[in-house]
Amino acid sequence: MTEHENTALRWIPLLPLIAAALSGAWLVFGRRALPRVAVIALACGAPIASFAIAVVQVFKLALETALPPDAPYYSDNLYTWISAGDFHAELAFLLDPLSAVMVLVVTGVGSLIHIYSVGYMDDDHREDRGFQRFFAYLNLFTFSMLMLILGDNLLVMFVGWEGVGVCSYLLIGFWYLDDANAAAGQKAFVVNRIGDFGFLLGIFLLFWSFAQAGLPTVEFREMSANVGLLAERTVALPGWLSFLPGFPTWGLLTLACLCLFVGACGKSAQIPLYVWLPDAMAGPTPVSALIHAATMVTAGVYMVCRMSFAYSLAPGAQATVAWTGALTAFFAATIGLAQTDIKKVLAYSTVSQLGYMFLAAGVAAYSAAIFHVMTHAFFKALLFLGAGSVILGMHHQQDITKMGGLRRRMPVTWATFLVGVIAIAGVPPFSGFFSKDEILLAANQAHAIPGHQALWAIGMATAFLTAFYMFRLYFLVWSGESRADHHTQASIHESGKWVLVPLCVLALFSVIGGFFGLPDAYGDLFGVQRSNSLHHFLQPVVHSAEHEISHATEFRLAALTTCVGLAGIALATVMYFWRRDLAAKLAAAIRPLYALVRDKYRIDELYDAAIVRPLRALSSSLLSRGVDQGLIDGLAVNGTAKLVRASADGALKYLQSGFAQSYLVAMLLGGVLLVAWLVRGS
Amino acid sequence: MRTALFWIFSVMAVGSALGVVGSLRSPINSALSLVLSMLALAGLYVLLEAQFVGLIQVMVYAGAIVVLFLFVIMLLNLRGSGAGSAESRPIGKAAGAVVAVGAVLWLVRRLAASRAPWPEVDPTYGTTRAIGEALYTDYVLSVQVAGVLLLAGIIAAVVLAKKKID
Amino acid sequence: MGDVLPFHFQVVAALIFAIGALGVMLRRNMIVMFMSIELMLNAANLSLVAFSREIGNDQGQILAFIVMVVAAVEVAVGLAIIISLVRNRDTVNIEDTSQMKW
Amino acid sequence: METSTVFVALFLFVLVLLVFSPIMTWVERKQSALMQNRIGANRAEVFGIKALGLIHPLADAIKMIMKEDMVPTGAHRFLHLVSPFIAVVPAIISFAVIPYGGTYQMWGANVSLCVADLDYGVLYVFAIGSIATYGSMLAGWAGNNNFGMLGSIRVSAQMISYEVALGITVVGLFMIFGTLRLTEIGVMQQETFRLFGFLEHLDLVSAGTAWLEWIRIPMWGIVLQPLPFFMFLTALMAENKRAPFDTPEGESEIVAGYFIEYSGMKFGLYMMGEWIEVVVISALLTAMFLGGWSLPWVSESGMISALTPSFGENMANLIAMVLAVHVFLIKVVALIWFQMLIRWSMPRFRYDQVMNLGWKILLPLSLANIVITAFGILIVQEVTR
Repeated sequence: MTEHENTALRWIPLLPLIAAALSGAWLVFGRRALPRVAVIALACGAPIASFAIAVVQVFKLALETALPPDAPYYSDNLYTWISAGDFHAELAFLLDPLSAVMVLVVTGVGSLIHIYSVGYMDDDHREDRGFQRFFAYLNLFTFSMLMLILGDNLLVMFVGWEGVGVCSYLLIGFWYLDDANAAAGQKAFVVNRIGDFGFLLGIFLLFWSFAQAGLPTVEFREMSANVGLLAERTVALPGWLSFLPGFPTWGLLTLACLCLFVGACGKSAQIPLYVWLPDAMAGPTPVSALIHAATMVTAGVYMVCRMSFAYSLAPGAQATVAWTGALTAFFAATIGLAQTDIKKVLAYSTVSQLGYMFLAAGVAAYSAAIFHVMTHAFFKALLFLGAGSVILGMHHQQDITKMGGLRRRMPVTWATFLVGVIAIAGVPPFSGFFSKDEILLAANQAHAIPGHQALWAIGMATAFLTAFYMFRLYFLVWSGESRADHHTQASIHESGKWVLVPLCVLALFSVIGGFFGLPDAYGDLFGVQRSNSLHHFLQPVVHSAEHEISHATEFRLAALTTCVGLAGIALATVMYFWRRDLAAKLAAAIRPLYALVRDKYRIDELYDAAIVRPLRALSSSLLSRGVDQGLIDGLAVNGTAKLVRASADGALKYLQSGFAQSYLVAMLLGGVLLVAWLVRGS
Repeated sequence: MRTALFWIFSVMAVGSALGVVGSLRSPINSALSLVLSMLALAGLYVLLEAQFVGLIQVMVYAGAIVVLFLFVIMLLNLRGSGAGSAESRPIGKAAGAVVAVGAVLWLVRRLAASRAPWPEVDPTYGTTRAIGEALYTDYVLSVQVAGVLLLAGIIAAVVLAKKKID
Repeated sequence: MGDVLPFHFQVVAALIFAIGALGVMLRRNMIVMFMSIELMLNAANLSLVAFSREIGNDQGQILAFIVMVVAAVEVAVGLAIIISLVRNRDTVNIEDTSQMKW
Repeated sequence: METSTVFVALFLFVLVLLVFSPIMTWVERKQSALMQNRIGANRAEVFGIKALGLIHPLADAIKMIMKEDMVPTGAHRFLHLVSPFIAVVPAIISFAVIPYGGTYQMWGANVSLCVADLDYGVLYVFAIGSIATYGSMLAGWAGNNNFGMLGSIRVSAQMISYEVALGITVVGLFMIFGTLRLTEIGVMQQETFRLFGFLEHLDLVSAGTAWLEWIRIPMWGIVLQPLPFFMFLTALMAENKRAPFDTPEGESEIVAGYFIEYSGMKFGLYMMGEWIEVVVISALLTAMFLGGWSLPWVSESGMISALTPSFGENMANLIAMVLAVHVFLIKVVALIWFQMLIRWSMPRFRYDQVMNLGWKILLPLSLANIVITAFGILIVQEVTR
């Protein structure tokens, strides 16, 4: 046990917390803002230091021979958080291969985005101490995210889970003076809460069932080792659910996993809870990059992988995850086709890519999912940061129809953005190609999932759409003539070093990131040692499904994927580079459909009409006026008062005469009766 | 001798108790009747071989408490209790009083059903030494609490009786 | 003690207690009521001391002693209250103080 | 208590009362005259015999008895009548517990020079003294006079206040002697202790060294508790309401205070009560602090056994008894003189000064004395163990 102890782990989340607490406390109690240098040092220093610690610890984890190779992990137990009977929840951190990858991504990409933010928030003077507040929130987010990842049980994870939700809310509504921003923050928070409710139910269900089996625990490693106890357990469904497949009984784990997946849907913006993510673009662009592209939204994927031991025993839940992911990927990609806001396009792209990840997790290709989380973190962060750089250069103009021809004005941003676009389009050998290819391969081979060929086909279609709309975005922004007004045109400029350095680093990783998970087929082809190292690294934890498949088939599928991607690029080139009028003509030709897509299928309106308005009506009529005012205020509160008053008016006030002697007589009589009762037998 | 003393003291105690309640002319008379009653009771205590309690009875009640009553009566210069003013709801009061007193007497009858004779007690019974030792060993907590109570009473009296708290 | 029995002491105590109770209930002068309360306390004390002698144990005397302390404190505080009441209301009639019900 | 004892005691009792209190008026006059450089009472004569003015008490008594007894309009007749007696009687019966001497065996009789040797002797004096308050209080009220009323209020407040200090000042003494019985206190005060005995207990001087035995101090209360002696005296004088504590009379402010409406022998009773109380105070202080009836360094039992061979047991006891009574009376007279000295030296305190002295000086000091005494007893017990 001792070789697993590692007290360095606690500092990974603690350092950002300390930084956040310091600047936050200064914000609350200090008379003026901290000096700019101090804010930068504190805010960037903490995640960089965490990253350094994480790198050292992950290398130790990977190379330490004292650890058992089949289950390497480090743990750091701070203290016992809850102790009730047999149940103990420790505030403990766990560094195993799964969390190691996530920690590196979060701290690494996070550090870069912190650095980028210094440049991005530089010209923000909307609020006196906004700079410091922003970084306090950002550090708090980093802390919460690290808690989520490193937590060694569901409860600690849940703390992080809620923490990132709060930080997301705070940062989306960072410019809260604008009502739309605040509303977007609230929307994100409320939709997340719906998911969190499911997540919480899942935790309860798991804990309850483990306690039933005689093992009250929420710790991942214990649950993983003993999940077999629950494999055969079922729950009976109530009669009105008879339309569900598998009625009348479901596997307990299926139910639990579905509950957990509801949480993942909320956090990772899957159908039907994806609606908050596009709105979340109201926050500052670094926030979109860090929270709503690279890290927080992948928490759902991480959680599903973390609970893979349960999902693997719940085929129904797996199929649900896979289908939800695939449908979300396709659905979001179609919306992305018609968006004109640069960040909205990227947002739908994010939703789509998250769908890919869930598709991977659903078909038990957990390492592929994590792989895609990683590469996606690189190129999507890159794209968002590039978009941020453009937005800075365009003076907060986000409409791509007002852009164009920026290539020469912002060369570095252009180059890195292009890398990102190619990577997400799945062109080999950029990182996105490898991860997407692995997911599609896994979907193709997932014979356990009903309709796995359909899943694969949807994935392929999405790959085509992705390539198309990303290059649409690219051409609209960077090529052709500038469509901006003259005033803006005159002052378009390249961003400063704070912005460009992170872009370059991320671009580099977007190119080479794929080689961490180079499939064995390519490894054998090029004679690379230790190919697919990420998969092998993760395998002890996530137990991905292994496919027996020939290298030839693998190459064939890869070629097909590449072709689909290239086709998308070609179509985009035709429509938005060579024959610019084609796009408009097409849009005019299918106007109703185009309008529907442009309006995001009016899903928000649907939700508004189907859920929000009925709920509001119910609240204002029944709950507010009926229950709160009528029942609670009227009956319980005022009713009690009225009852007291009425009884006092009717009878009691005559007792309360104010004549002490009447009281005394009553007192004496009472005493006499009492004594008489006491001596009654004697 | 003791029987005679018992009757003398009893009649005196009860009679002057009646005087306390019944002297309508002036509260001073009530107070003086109270003194007599207290002294008679002290005599009864001594008859019960509780000399110390008897002495304390004289010191505390006759010497301090009733003096305090008299002091207040004189300070407030109260003469007569206004016996002429109409009694409010006399029937209810009287009924309650009669019932209560009757109940008390009935209870006594119940309680005093056993007519036990006096037991022999050792010569130290009721002496200052015996009471003192009991008070400062077994009942020291009660003594402490009583002391705290007295302190609280002093403070309360000072605060209440002060004309203006400044 | 000849033909005087514990019972007789209890009867005396009960009589004094009853007289005190009557005083509290019937008299309207607060000071007299207060004195009646003292009578009741004393009756209780007599009862305690008599019982104490009847069982040959001086605990009853201790209790009586404590009752005296309580009575002393009660008188000090109660008379202070009456003094401030007279200062404010200029009355010692209990029925003039029915404002307390509010 | 044997009958012979009662007679002896009553004889002494009457002697003290009837002789002392008339003489007190003369003493007071003469001493004040002396202190104020006057001659004092010297006019009354019987058949030409003036006897230094000693006839004056007789003249005073006759005058008072002959005077008209007035009861003012609106007075409470009964209380007006009773009050002077309530004031005097407690003072007189206080003597019951004061021992004028020890117990002597003479001619087969056991003569105790204490009328009532009570277990709670001193408490009895306090209890009786607290009754005396009524005499003064009711007097002022019964006379239906506003000055009298003011005097009553003052007297009740003052007496209650000083009763508290009175009881607590002597607690230290009771702690040392371990009894409230005045005869026991008297016997204990005949003992002596070695002033430097502690040197032996601390091993500074070898045990049995002769000179340690020579230097002995009688265990009188005043030696053991010097400060409480004066505090007790102060409290007693305040209880007695004589100058400088005579604010309840306060001629210059409230005319004559509580006894303003009294004349004749009723007025005389108040005067008598005061004087008797002066004697009571002196006797009580003597019994508690000044060694009672014993001579210092002289053990009564030792003296009796020394005299028995020459005079026989009965005579030896008789001699010891007579000596004891005389010793006691001499001490009492000395204390009376001391009180007179104070009475005629000091101006009257203001009312607030009286209260301050009682509550803010005497009470805290006496409480502190209890603590100090307790520690002293513990130390002595520890050292002599």
